Amino acid sequence: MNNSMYLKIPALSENEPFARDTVAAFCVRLNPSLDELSDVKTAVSEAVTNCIVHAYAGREGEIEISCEAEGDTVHIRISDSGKGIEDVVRAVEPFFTTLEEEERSGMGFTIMQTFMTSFRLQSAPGQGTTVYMSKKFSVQDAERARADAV
Amino acid sequence: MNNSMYLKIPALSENEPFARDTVAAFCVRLNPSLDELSDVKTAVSEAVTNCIVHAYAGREGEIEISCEAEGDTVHIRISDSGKGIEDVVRAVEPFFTTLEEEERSGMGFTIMQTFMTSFRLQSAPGQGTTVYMSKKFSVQDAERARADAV
Amino acid sequence: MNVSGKTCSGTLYIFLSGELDEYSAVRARSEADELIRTHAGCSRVVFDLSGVHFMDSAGIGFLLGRYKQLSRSRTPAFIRSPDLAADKILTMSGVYSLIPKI
Amino acid sequence: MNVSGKTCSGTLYIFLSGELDEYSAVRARSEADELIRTHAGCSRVVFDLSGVHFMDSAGIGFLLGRYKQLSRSRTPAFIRSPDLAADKILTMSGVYSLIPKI
Ligand SMILES: Nc1ncnc2c1ncn2[C@@H]1O[C@H](COP(=O)(O)OP(=O)(O)O)[C@@H](O)[C@H]1O
Ligand SMILES: Nc1ncnc2c1ncn2[C@@H]1O[C@H](COP(=O)(O)OP(=O)(O)O)[C@@H](O)[C@H]1O
Repeated sequence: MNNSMYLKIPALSENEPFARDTVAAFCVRLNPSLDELSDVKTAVSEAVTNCIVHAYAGREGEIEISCEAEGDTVHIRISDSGKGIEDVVRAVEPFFTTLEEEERSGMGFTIMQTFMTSFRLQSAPGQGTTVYMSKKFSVQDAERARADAV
Repeated sequence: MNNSMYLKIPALSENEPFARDTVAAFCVRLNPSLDELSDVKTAVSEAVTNCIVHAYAGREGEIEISCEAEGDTVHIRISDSGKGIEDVVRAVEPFFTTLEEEERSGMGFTIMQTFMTSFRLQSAPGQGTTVYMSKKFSVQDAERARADAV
Repeated sequence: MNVSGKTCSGTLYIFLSGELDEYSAVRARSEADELIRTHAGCSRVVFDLSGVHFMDSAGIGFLLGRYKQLSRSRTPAFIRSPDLAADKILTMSGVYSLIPKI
Repeated sequence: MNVSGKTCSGTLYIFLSGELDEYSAVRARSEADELIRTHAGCSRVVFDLSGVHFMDSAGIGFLLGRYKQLSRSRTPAFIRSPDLAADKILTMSGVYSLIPKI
Protein backbone atom coordinates (compact mmCIF):
# COMPACT_ATOMS: atom_id res chain seq x y z
CA MET A 1 0.00 0.00 0.00
CA ASN A 2 1.48 3.35 -1.06
CA ASN A 3 1.62 5.96 1.62
CA SER A 4 -0.38 9.12 1.06
CA MET A 5 -1.84 12.15 2.76
CA TYR A 6 -4.66 14.58 2.23
CA LEU A 7 -4.50 18.03 3.82
CA LYS A 8 -7.15 20.75 3.78
CA ILE A 9 -6.39 24.23 5.09
CA PRO A 10 -8.00 27.65 4.85
CA ALA A 11 -6.51 30.01 2.27
CA LEU A 12 -4.53 32.17 4.68
CA SER A 13 -1.06 33.56 3.92
CA GLU A 14 0.17 32.40 7.31
CA ASN A 15 -0.45 28.80 6.16
CA GLU A 16 2.13 28.99 3.37
CA PRO A 17 5.03 27.79 5.57
CA PHE A 18 2.81 25.14 7.22
CA ALA A 19 1.70 23.75 3.85
CA ARG A 20 5.16 23.42 2.32
CA ASP A 21 6.69 22.09 5.55
CA THR A 22 3.98 19.43 5.84
CA VAL A 23 4.58 18.27 2.27
CA ALA A 24 8.32 18.26 2.98
CA ALA A 25 7.77 16.14 6.10
CA PHE A 26 5.78 13.71 3.98
CA CYS A 27 8.58 13.56 1.38
CA VAL A 28 11.43 13.14 3.87
CA ARG A 29 10.52 9.47 4.21
CA LEU A 30 11.40 8.99 0.52
CA ASN A 31 14.99 10.05 1.28
CA PRO A 32 15.26 13.06 -1.01
CA SER A 33 18.49 15.03 -1.17
CA LEU A 34 18.35 18.45 0.49
CA ASP A 35 18.28 20.10 -2.96
CA GLU A 36 15.38 17.97 -4.10
CA LEU A 37 13.45 18.68 -0.92
CA SER A 38 14.06 22.39 -1.37
CA ASP A 39 12.74 22.16 -4.97
CA VAL A 40 9.52 20.54 -3.74
CA LYS A 41 9.05 23.10 -0.98
CA THR A 42 9.47 25.95 -3.44
CA ALA A 43 7.06 24.47 -5.98
CA VAL A 44 4.44 23.80 -3.28
CA SER A 45 4.86 27.30 -1.94
CA GLU A 46 4.18 28.73 -5.42
CA ALA A 47 1.03 26.66 -5.91
CA VAL A 48 -0.33 27.41 -2.44
CA THR A 49 0.41 31.12 -2.78
CA ASN A 50 -1.46 31.17 -6.09
CA CYS A 51 -4.57 29.77 -4.39
CA ILE A 52 -4.40 32.51 -1.78
CA VAL A 53 -3.57 35.53 -3.94
CA HIS A 54 -5.21 34.63 -7.26
CA ALA A 55 -7.91 31.99 -6.74
CA TYR A 56 -9.53 33.52 -3.66
CA ALA A 57 -7.82 36.94 -3.84
CA GLY A 58 -8.03 37.51 -0.09
CA ARG A 59 -11.51 36.04 0.31
CA GLU A 60 -12.18 32.93 2.38
CA GLY A 61 -11.63 29.59 0.74
CA GLU A 62 -10.02 26.22 1.14
CA ILE A 63 -6.87 24.69 -0.29
CA GLU A 64 -6.62 20.93 -0.74
CA ILE A 65 -3.26 19.20 -0.92
CA SER A 66 -2.81 15.50 -1.68
CA CYS A 67 0.46 13.62 -1.76
CA GLU A 68 1.10 10.07 -2.79
CA ALA A 69 4.35 8.18 -2.57
CA GLU A 70 5.10 5.75 -5.38
CA GLY A 71 8.55 4.21 -5.16
CA ASP A 72 11.06 7.08 -5.35
CA THR A 73 8.43 9.49 -6.66
CA VAL A 74 6.00 11.80 -4.90
CA HIS A 75 2.83 12.87 -6.68
CA ILE A 76 1.37 16.14 -5.41
CA ARG A 77 -2.03 17.65 -6.21
CA ILE A 78 -2.92 21.17 -5.07
CA SER A 79 -6.45 22.46 -5.69
CA ASP A 80 -8.63 25.43 -4.98
CA SER A 81 -12.25 26.14 -5.84
CA GLY A 82 -11.55 29.77 -6.59
CA LYS A 83 -12.00 31.85 -9.69
CA GLY A 84 -10.08 29.68 -12.14
CA ILE A 85 -7.87 30.67 -15.07
CA GLU A 86 -9.17 31.96 -18.41
CA ASP A 87 -6.11 31.40 -20.57
CA VAL A 88 -4.11 28.48 -19.21
CA VAL A 89 -1.47 28.64 -21.95
CA ARG A 90 -0.73 32.28 -21.25
CA ALA A 91 -0.79 31.80 -17.47
CA VAL A 92 2.17 29.42 -17.54
CA GLU A 93 4.35 31.76 -19.64
CA PRO A 94 7.35 33.11 -17.75
CA PHE A 95 6.74 36.60 -16.33
CA PHE A 96 3.00 36.54 -17.10
CA THR A 97 1.06 37.85 -14.13
CA THR A 98 -2.29 39.51 -13.61
CA LEU A 99 -1.08 41.09 -10.37
CA GLU A 100 1.88 43.20 -11.49
CA GLU A 101 1.00 46.00 -9.06
CA GLU A 102 1.39 43.62 -6.12
CA GLU A 103 4.97 42.73 -7.01
CA ARG A 104 4.07 39.28 -8.32
CA SER A 105 6.83 38.14 -10.63
CA GLY A 106 4.86 35.87 -12.95
CA MET A 107 7.42 33.12 -12.32
CA GLY A 108 5.28 30.81 -10.18
CA PHE A 109 4.32 28.27 -12.84
CA THR A 110 7.78 28.46 -14.43
CA ILE A 111 9.32 27.52 -11.09
CA MET A 112 6.88 24.62 -10.62
CA GLN A 113 7.70 23.34 -14.13
CA THR A 114 11.45 23.72 -13.72
CA PHE A 115 11.76 22.37 -10.19
CA MET A 116 9.51 19.35 -10.53
CA THR A 117 9.89 16.23 -12.69
CA SER A 118 6.41 16.64 -14.16
CA PHE A 119 3.76 19.35 -14.07
CA ARG A 120 0.17 19.66 -15.28
CA LEU A 121 -2.36 22.45 -14.82
CA GLN A 122 -6.12 22.08 -14.99
CA SER A 123 -8.36 25.12 -14.69
CA ALA A 124 -11.40 26.85 -16.10
CA PRO A 125 -13.07 30.13 -15.13
CA GLY A 126 -15.37 29.62 -12.16
CA GLN A 127 -14.24 26.02 -11.73
CA GLY A 128 -11.16 26.40 -9.59
CA THR A 129 -7.63 25.31 -10.38
CA THR A 130 -5.71 22.10 -9.83
CA VAL A 131 -1.97 21.69 -10.19
CA TYR A 132 -0.52 18.18 -10.52
CA MET A 133 3.21 17.86 -9.93
CA SER A 134 5.54 14.92 -9.43
CA LYS A 135 9.10 14.72 -8.26
CA LYS A 136 11.30 11.70 -8.71
CA PHE A 137 13.99 11.55 -6.07
CA SER A 138 17.34 10.17 -7.13
CA VAL A 139 18.32 7.51 -4.64
CA GLN A 140 22.03 8.14 -5.15
CA ASP A 141 21.74 11.81 -4.29
CA ALA A 142 19.87 10.95 -1.12
CA GLU A 143 22.59 8.58 -0.02
CA ARG A 144 25.25 11.09 -0.86
CA ALA A 145 23.40 13.74 1.15
CA ARG A 146 23.17 11.44 4.14
CA ALA A 147 26.86 10.62 3.84
CA ASP A 148 27.60 14.36 3.68
CA ALA A 149 25.55 14.96 6.80
CA VAL A 150 27.60 12.50 8.90
CA MET B 1 -11.45 33.52 10.92
CA ASN B 2 -9.87 30.86 13.13
CA ASN B 3 -7.11 28.87 11.53
CA SER B 4 -7.67 25.15 11.12
CA MET B 5 -6.47 22.06 9.31
CA TYR B 6 -7.83 18.70 8.29
CA LEU B 7 -5.45 15.81 7.65
CA LYS B 8 -6.28 12.33 6.39
CA ILE B 9 -3.64 9.59 6.35
CA PRO B 10 -3.63 5.82 5.99
CA ALA B 11 -3.37 3.86 9.23
CA LEU B 12 0.31 2.93 8.93
CA SER B 13 2.70 2.82 11.88
CA GLU B 14 5.26 4.82 9.91
CA ASN B 15 2.77 7.73 9.91
CA GLU B 16 2.86 8.13 13.69
CA PRO B 17 5.77 10.61 13.67
CA PHE B 18 4.32 12.46 10.65
CA ALA B 19 0.92 12.84 12.33
CA ARG B 20 2.19 14.23 15.62
CA ASP B 21 4.79 16.45 13.94
CA THR B 22 2.14 17.95 11.65
CA VAL B 23 -0.15 18.73 14.59
CA ALA B 24 2.86 20.21 16.40
CA ALA B 25 3.67 22.38 13.36
CA PHE B 26 0.07 23.60 13.40
CA CYS B 27 0.29 24.41 17.13
CA VAL B 28 3.65 26.19 16.97
CA ARG B 29 1.88 29.28 15.63
CA LEU B 30 -0.01 29.53 18.94
CA ASN B 31 3.31 30.00 20.76
CA PRO B 32 3.16 27.00 23.10
CA SER B 33 5.99 26.36 25.53
CA LEU B 34 8.22 23.41 24.65
CA ASP B 35 6.62 21.39 27.46
CA GLU B 36 3.11 22.11 26.21
CA LEU B 37 4.07 21.18 22.67
CA SER B 38 5.57 17.95 23.92
CA ASP B 39 2.31 17.17 25.79
CA VAL B 40 0.29 17.64 22.60
CA LYS B 41 2.67 15.49 20.56
CA THR B 42 2.46 12.69 23.09
CA ALA B 43 -1.35 12.80 23.31
CA VAL B 44 -1.69 12.82 19.51
CA SER B 45 0.76 9.95 19.24
CA GLU B 46 -1.39 7.91 21.67
CA ALA B 47 -4.60 8.58 19.76
CA VAL B 48 -3.07 7.86 16.36
CA THR B 49 -1.39 4.68 17.60
CA ASN B 50 -4.76 3.49 18.96
CA CYS B 51 -6.32 3.87 15.51
CA ILE B 52 -3.55 1.77 14.01
CA VAL B 53 -3.22 -1.00 16.58
CA HIS B 54 -6.77 -1.24 17.97
CA ALA B 55 -9.28 0.25 15.50
CA TYR B 56 -7.86 -1.33 12.35
CA ALA B 57 -5.54 -3.85 14.03
CA GLY B 58 -3.11 -3.94 11.11
CA ARG B 59 -5.77 -3.81 8.40
CA GLU B 60 -6.10 -0.91 5.97
CA GLY B 61 -7.99 2.13 7.11
CA GLU B 62 -7.88 5.87 7.37
CA ILE B 63 -7.19 8.25 10.22
CA GLU B 64 -8.70 11.72 10.21
CA ILE B 65 -7.15 14.54 12.22
CA SER B 66 -8.70 17.99 12.57
CA CYS B 67 -7.21 20.92 14.43
CA GLU B 68 -8.74 24.28 15.13
CA ALA B 69 -7.07 27.24 16.75
CA GLU B 70 -9.24 29.37 19.04
CA GLY B 71 -7.30 32.07 20.82
CA ASP B 72 -4.64 30.34 22.95
CA THR B 73 -6.37 26.98 22.62
CA VAL B 74 -6.08 24.21 20.06
CA HIS B 75 -8.97 21.78 19.58
CA ILE B 76 -7.96 18.43 18.14
CA ARG B 77 -10.22 15.67 16.83
CA ILE B 78 -8.80 12.28 15.87
CA SER B 79 -11.14 9.70 14.31
CA ASP B 80 -11.08 6.26 12.80
CA SER B 81 -13.84 4.16 11.28
CA GLY B 82 -12.49 0.97 12.81
CA LYS B 83 -13.98 -1.54 15.16
CA GLY B 84 -15.01 0.84 17.95
CA ILE B 85 -14.97 0.33 21.72
CA GLU B 86 -17.48 -1.81 23.61
CA ASP B 87 -16.96 -0.46 27.12
CA VAL B 88 -15.83 3.15 26.95
CA VAL B 89 -15.68 3.59 30.73
CA ARG B 90 -13.40 0.64 31.17
CA ALA B 91 -11.23 1.58 28.18
CA VAL B 92 -10.15 4.85 29.77
CA GLU B 93 -9.11 3.22 33.06
CA PRO B 94 -5.37 3.35 33.69
CA PHE B 95 -3.59 0.11 32.70
CA PHE B 96 -6.65 -1.32 30.94
CA THR B 97 -5.62 -2.84 27.62
CA THR B 98 -6.98 -5.53 25.33
CA LEU B 99 -3.52 -6.09 23.83
CA GLU B 100 -1.44 -7.09 26.85
CA GLU B 101 0.55 -9.66 24.85
CA GLU B 102 1.79 -6.91 22.50
CA GLU B 103 3.34 -4.88 25.32
CA ARG B 104 0.62 -2.23 25.26
CA SER B 105 0.63 -0.48 28.62
CA GLY B 106 -3.03 0.56 28.81
CA MET B 107 -1.90 4.13 29.58
CA GLY B 108 -2.86 5.75 26.27
CA PHE B 109 -6.13 7.35 27.36
CA THR B 110 -4.70 8.23 30.76
CA ILE B 111 -1.88 10.13 29.06
CA MET B 112 -4.34 11.96 26.77
CA GLN B 113 -6.45 12.96 29.77
CA THR B 114 -3.49 14.04 31.88
CA PHE B 115 -1.56 15.88 29.19
CA MET B 116 -4.44 17.79 27.61
CA THR B 117 -6.69 20.49 29.08
CA SER B 118 -9.85 18.63 28.07
CA PHE B 119 -10.60 15.18 26.71
CA ARG B 120 -13.69 13.40 25.41
CA LEU B 121 -14.10 9.95 23.86
CA GLN B 122 -16.90 8.87 21.56
CA SER B 123 -17.12 5.31 20.35
CA ALA B 124 -19.44 2.39 19.75
CA PRO B 125 -18.76 -1.11 18.42
CA GLY B 126 -18.64 -1.08 14.62
CA GLN B 127 -18.93 2.71 14.49
CA GLY B 128 -15.35 3.80 14.88
CA THR B 129 -13.83 5.99 17.53
CA THR B 130 -13.38 9.74 17.88
CA VAL B 131 -11.20 11.44 20.46
CA TYR B 132 -11.72 15.16 21.14
CA MET B 133 -8.90 16.91 22.98
CA SER B 134 -8.11 20.55 23.67
CA LYS B 135 -4.98 22.20 24.98
CA LYS B 136 -4.90 25.74 26.29
CA PHE B 137 -1.44 27.23 25.96
CA SER B 138 -0.33 29.58 28.71
CA VAL B 139 0.95 32.72 27.06
CA GLN B 140 3.38 33.42 29.89
CA ASP B 141 5.07 30.05 29.54
CA ALA B 142 5.49 30.60 25.85
CA GLU B 143 7.18 33.91 26.39
CA ARG B 144 9.38 32.46 29.06
CA ALA B 145 10.33 29.61 26.73
CA ARG B 146 11.24 32.04 23.99
CA ALA B 147 13.29 34.10 26.42
CA ASP B 148 15.03 30.89 27.52
CA ALA B 149 15.80 30.01 23.92
CA VAL B 150 17.62 33.30 23.23
CA MET C 1 15.44 4.95 17.05
CA ASN C 2 18.94 3.71 17.68
CA VAL C 3 19.87 1.01 20.17
CA SER C 4 23.40 0.28 21.28
CA GLY C 5 25.01 -1.57 24.15
CA LYS C 6 28.07 -1.28 26.34
CA THR C 7 29.16 -3.36 29.29
CA CYS C 8 31.15 -2.13 32.24
CA SER C 9 32.00 -4.28 35.29
CA GLY C 10 29.03 -6.59 34.98
CA THR C 11 26.49 -3.92 34.04
CA LEU C 12 24.90 -3.90 30.58
CA TYR C 13 24.09 -0.36 29.48
CA ILE C 14 21.46 -0.11 26.75
CA PHE C 15 21.49 3.30 25.10
CA LEU C 16 18.32 4.32 23.31
CA SER C 17 18.20 7.39 21.11
CA GLY C 18 15.67 9.05 18.83
CA GLU C 19 11.90 8.74 19.09
CA LEU C 20 10.34 5.82 20.94
CA ASP C 21 6.79 5.17 19.73
CA GLU C 22 4.80 2.14 18.60
CA TYR C 23 6.46 2.34 15.17
CA SER C 24 10.04 2.39 16.42
CA ALA C 25 9.40 0.07 19.40
CA VAL C 26 9.25 -2.97 17.11
CA ARG C 27 12.90 -2.65 16.16
CA ALA C 28 13.98 -1.33 19.56
CA ARG C 29 12.53 -4.46 21.17
CA SER C 30 14.35 -6.90 18.94
CA GLU C 31 17.65 -5.05 19.20
CA ALA C 32 17.45 -4.70 22.97
CA ASP C 33 16.51 -8.37 23.34
CA GLU C 34 19.47 -9.34 21.18
CA LEU C 35 21.79 -7.33 23.44
CA ILE C 36 20.28 -8.93 26.54
CA ARG C 37 20.72 -12.41 25.06
CA THR C 38 24.32 -11.71 24.08
CA HIS C 39 25.12 -10.46 27.59
CA ALA C 40 23.05 -13.04 29.47
CA GLY C 41 25.55 -13.18 32.33
CA CYS C 42 25.38 -9.50 33.28
CA SER C 43 24.46 -8.61 36.85
CA ARG C 44 22.17 -5.70 35.96
CA VAL C 45 20.82 -3.74 33.00
CA VAL C 46 20.66 0.05 32.78
CA PHE C 47 18.43 1.65 30.15
CA ASP C 48 20.00 4.98 29.27
CA LEU C 49 17.33 7.29 27.85
CA SER C 50 19.46 10.43 27.49
CA GLY C 51 19.17 10.28 23.68
CA VAL C 52 15.39 9.80 23.62
CA HIS C 53 13.75 13.09 22.67
CA PHE C 54 10.24 11.73 22.23
CA MET C 55 8.50 8.89 24.03
CA ASP C 56 4.87 7.90 24.34
CA SER C 57 3.26 4.94 26.13
CA ALA C 58 5.05 2.57 23.76
CA GLY C 59 8.10 3.41 25.87
CA ILE C 60 6.32 2.13 28.99
CA GLY C 61 5.42 -1.09 27.16
CA PHE C 62 8.99 -1.45 25.93
CA LEU C 63 10.54 -0.99 29.38
CA LEU C 64 8.04 -3.22 31.20
CA GLY C 65 8.44 -5.88 28.52
CA ARG C 66 12.21 -5.99 29.01
CA TYR C 67 11.71 -5.87 32.78
CA LYS C 68 9.49 -8.99 32.73
CA GLN C 69 12.05 -10.85 30.70
CA LEU C 70 14.97 -9.84 32.89
CA SER C 71 13.10 -10.70 36.08
CA ARG C 72 12.97 -14.34 34.91
CA SER C 73 16.73 -14.45 35.36
CA ARG C 74 16.46 -12.15 38.40
CA THR C 75 18.49 -9.49 36.67
CA PRO C 76 17.57 -6.06 38.08
CA ALA C 77 16.90 -3.22 35.63
CA PHE C 78 17.33 0.53 36.01
CA ILE C 79 16.53 3.68 34.08
CA ARG C 80 18.97 6.51 33.59
CA SER C 81 18.68 10.08 32.24
CA PRO C 82 15.11 10.38 30.94
CA ASP C 83 14.28 13.89 29.74
CA LEU C 84 11.51 15.87 31.46
CA ALA C 85 8.77 14.59 29.16
CA ALA C 86 9.81 10.92 29.46
CA ASP C 87 10.17 11.33 33.22
CA LYS C 88 6.58 12.62 33.40
CA ILE C 89 5.22 9.52 31.63
CA LEU C 90 7.40 7.08 33.57
CA THR C 91 6.40 8.67 36.87
CA MET C 92 2.67 8.71 36.21
CA SER C 93 2.64 5.11 35.06
CA GLY C 94 4.57 3.87 38.11
CA VAL C 95 7.36 2.32 36.04
CA TYR C 96 9.99 3.48 38.52
CA SER C 97 8.60 1.20 41.25
CA LEU C 98 9.71 -1.77 39.11
CA ILE C 99 12.63 -0.21 37.25
CA PRO C 100 14.15 2.41 39.53
CA LYS C 101 15.69 5.59 38.21
CA ILE C 102 19.37 5.87 39.09
CA MET D 1 11.67 37.01 8.29
CA ASN D 2 13.99 39.55 9.86
CA VAL D 3 15.19 42.72 8.15
CA SER D 4 18.02 44.85 9.43
CA GLY D 5 20.24 47.55 7.99
CA LYS D 6 23.83 48.72 8.28
CA THR D 7 25.66 51.44 6.42
CA CYS D 8 29.32 51.45 5.59
CA SER D 9 31.04 54.17 3.49
CA GLY D 10 27.96 55.16 1.54
CA THR D 11 26.60 51.62 1.04
CA LEU D 12 23.36 50.54 2.68
CA TYR D 13 23.42 46.83 3.50
CA ILE D 14 19.99 45.25 3.98
CA PHE D 15 20.24 41.91 5.74
CA LEU D 16 17.32 39.54 5.24
CA SER D 17 17.00 36.37 7.28
CA GLY D 18 14.46 33.59 7.66
CA GLU D 19 11.93 32.53 5.03
CA LEU D 20 10.96 34.88 2.21
CA ASP D 21 7.52 33.99 0.82
CA GLU D 22 4.33 35.89 0.02
CA TYR D 23 3.38 35.85 3.70
CA SER D 24 6.63 37.30 5.00
CA ALA D 25 7.21 39.60 2.01
CA VAL D 26 4.54 42.01 3.26
CA ARG D 27 6.56 42.93 6.33
CA ALA D 28 9.92 42.60 4.59
CA ARG D 29 8.78 45.15 2.01
CA SER D 30 7.70 47.76 4.52
CA GLU D 31 10.81 47.33 6.66
CA ALA D 32 13.19 47.45 3.70
CA ASP D 33 11.42 50.54 2.31
CA GLU D 34 11.71 52.21 5.70
CA LEU D 35 15.47 51.53 5.71
CA ILE D 36 15.79 52.87 2.16
CA ARG D 37 13.86 56.03 3.09
CA THR D 38 15.97 56.58 6.19
CA HIS D 39 19.20 56.23 4.18
CA ALA D 40 18.02 58.08 1.08
CA GLY D 41 21.47 59.55 0.47
CA CYS D 42 23.32 56.25 0.14
CA SER D 43 25.27 55.58 -3.03
CA ARG D 44 24.21 51.92 -3.40
CA VAL D 45 22.15 49.22 -1.71
CA VAL D 46 23.31 45.65 -1.13
CA PHE D 47 20.72 42.98 -0.29
CA ASP D 48 22.48 40.38 1.83
CA LEU D 49 20.62 37.06 1.57
CA SER D 50 23.01 34.93 3.61
CA GLY D 51 20.36 34.44 6.31
CA VAL D 52 17.56 33.48 3.91
CA HIS D 53 17.07 29.71 4.05
CA PHE D 54 13.88 29.60 2.00
CA MET D 55 12.78 31.81 -0.87
CA ASP D 56 10.13 31.42 -3.54
CA SER D 57 9.07 33.80 -6.32
CA ALA D 58 7.91 36.31 -3.71
CA GLY D 59 11.64 36.95 -3.28
CA ILE D 60 11.91 37.90 -6.96
CA GLY D 61 8.97 40.27 -6.58
CA PHE D 62 10.47 41.75 -3.44
CA LEU D 63 13.88 42.38 -5.03
CA LEU D 64 12.49 43.75 -8.32
CA GLY D 65 10.10 45.98 -6.38
CA ARG D 66 12.94 47.55 -4.40
CA TYR D 67 15.01 47.78 -7.58
CA LYS D 68 12.30 49.79 -9.36
CA GLN D 69 12.08 52.17 -6.46
CA LEU D 70 15.83 52.63 -6.16
CA SER D 71 16.24 53.18 -9.88
CA ARG D 72 14.07 56.30 -9.60
CA SER D 73 16.88 57.86 -7.57
CA ARG D 74 19.45 56.05 -9.76
CA THR D 75 20.75 54.14 -6.79
CA PRO D 76 22.27 50.84 -7.96
CA ALA D 77 21.33 47.65 -6.11
CA PHE D 78 23.25 44.43 -5.61
CA ILE D 79 22.66 40.95 -4.21
CA ARG D 80 25.07 39.19 -1.90
CA SER D 81 25.34 35.63 -0.56
CA PRO D 82 22.19 33.84 -1.77
CA ASP D 83 22.17 30.15 -0.88
CA LEU D 84 22.10 27.55 -3.67
CA ALA D 85 18.31 27.40 -3.84
CA ALA D 86 17.84 31.18 -3.91
CA ASP D 87 20.61 31.46 -6.50
CA LYS D 88 18.75 28.98 -8.72
CA ILE D 89 15.57 31.08 -8.65
CA LEU D 90 17.38 34.39 -9.10
CA THR D 91 19.37 33.02 -12.03
CA MET D 92 16.41 31.50 -13.88
CA SER D 93 14.35 34.65 -13.51
CA GLY D 94 17.11 36.93 -14.79
CA VAL D 95 17.13 39.10 -11.67
CA TYR D 96 20.91 39.35 -11.75
CA SER D 97 20.82 41.30 -15.02
CA LEU D 98 19.15 44.14 -13.11
CA ILE D 99 20.54 43.52 -9.62
CA PRO D 100 23.99 42.00 -10.05
CA LYS D 101 25.37 39.48 -7.63
CA ILE D 102 28.56 40.69 -5.96
N1 LIG E 1 -4.83 29.12 -8.45
C1 LIG E 1 -5.06 30.11 -9.36
N2 LIG E 1 -6.30 30.61 -9.52
C2 LIG E 1 -6.54 31.61 -10.42
N3 LIG E 1 -5.58 32.15 -11.19
C3 LIG E 1 -4.32 31.69 -11.08
C4 LIG E 1 -4.00 30.66 -10.16
N4 LIG E 1 -2.67 30.40 -10.26
C5 LIG E 1 -2.20 31.24 -11.20
N5 LIG E 1 -3.18 32.02 -11.72
C6 LIG E 1 -3.04 33.02 -12.81
O1 LIG E 1 -1.87 32.71 -13.53
C7 LIG E 1 -0.95 33.83 -13.50
C8 LIG E 1 0.47 33.33 -13.50
O2 LIG E 1 0.77 32.65 -12.28
P1 LIG E 1 2.26 32.51 -11.77
O3 LIG E 1 3.11 32.01 -12.90
O4 LIG E 1 2.25 31.71 -10.53
O5 LIG E 1 2.73 33.99 -11.48
P2 LIG E 1 2.26 35.01 -10.33
O6 LIG E 1 1.63 34.22 -9.23
O7 LIG E 1 3.52 35.68 -9.91
O8 LIG E 1 1.28 35.94 -10.97
C9 LIG E 1 -1.38 34.61 -12.30
O9 LIG E 1 -1.00 35.96 -12.38
C10 LIG E 1 -2.87 34.42 -12.27
O10 LIG E 1 -3.51 35.29 -13.17
N1 LIG F 1 -9.32 3.81 18.34
C1 LIG F 1 -9.66 2.70 19.03
N2 LIG F 1 -10.44 1.73 18.44
C2 LIG F 1 -10.80 0.62 19.11
N3 LIG F 1 -10.42 0.35 20.40
C3 LIG F 1 -9.65 1.26 21.04
C4 LIG F 1 -9.24 2.47 20.40
N4 LIG F 1 -8.49 3.18 21.27
C5 LIG F 1 -8.45 2.44 22.41
N5 LIG F 1 -9.15 1.30 22.28
C6 LIG F 1 -9.36 0.28 23.35
O1 LIG F 1 -9.14 0.89 24.61
C7 LIG F 1 -8.09 0.22 25.31
C8 LIG F 1 -7.28 1.20 26.14
O2 LIG F 1 -6.58 2.10 25.29
P1 LIG F 1 -5.29 2.85 25.83
O3 LIG F 1 -5.60 3.48 27.15
O4 LIG F 1 -4.81 3.75 24.76
O5 LIG F 1 -4.23 1.70 26.10
P2 LIG F 1 -3.45 0.76 25.08
O6 LIG F 1 -3.47 1.40 23.72
O7 LIG F 1 -2.08 0.65 25.64
O8 LIG F 1 -4.16 -0.55 25.08
C9 LIG F 1 -7.30 -0.50 24.23
O9 LIG F 1 -6.62 -1.61 24.72
C10 LIG F 1 -8.40 -0.89 23.24
O10 LIG F 1 -9.09 -2.05 23.64
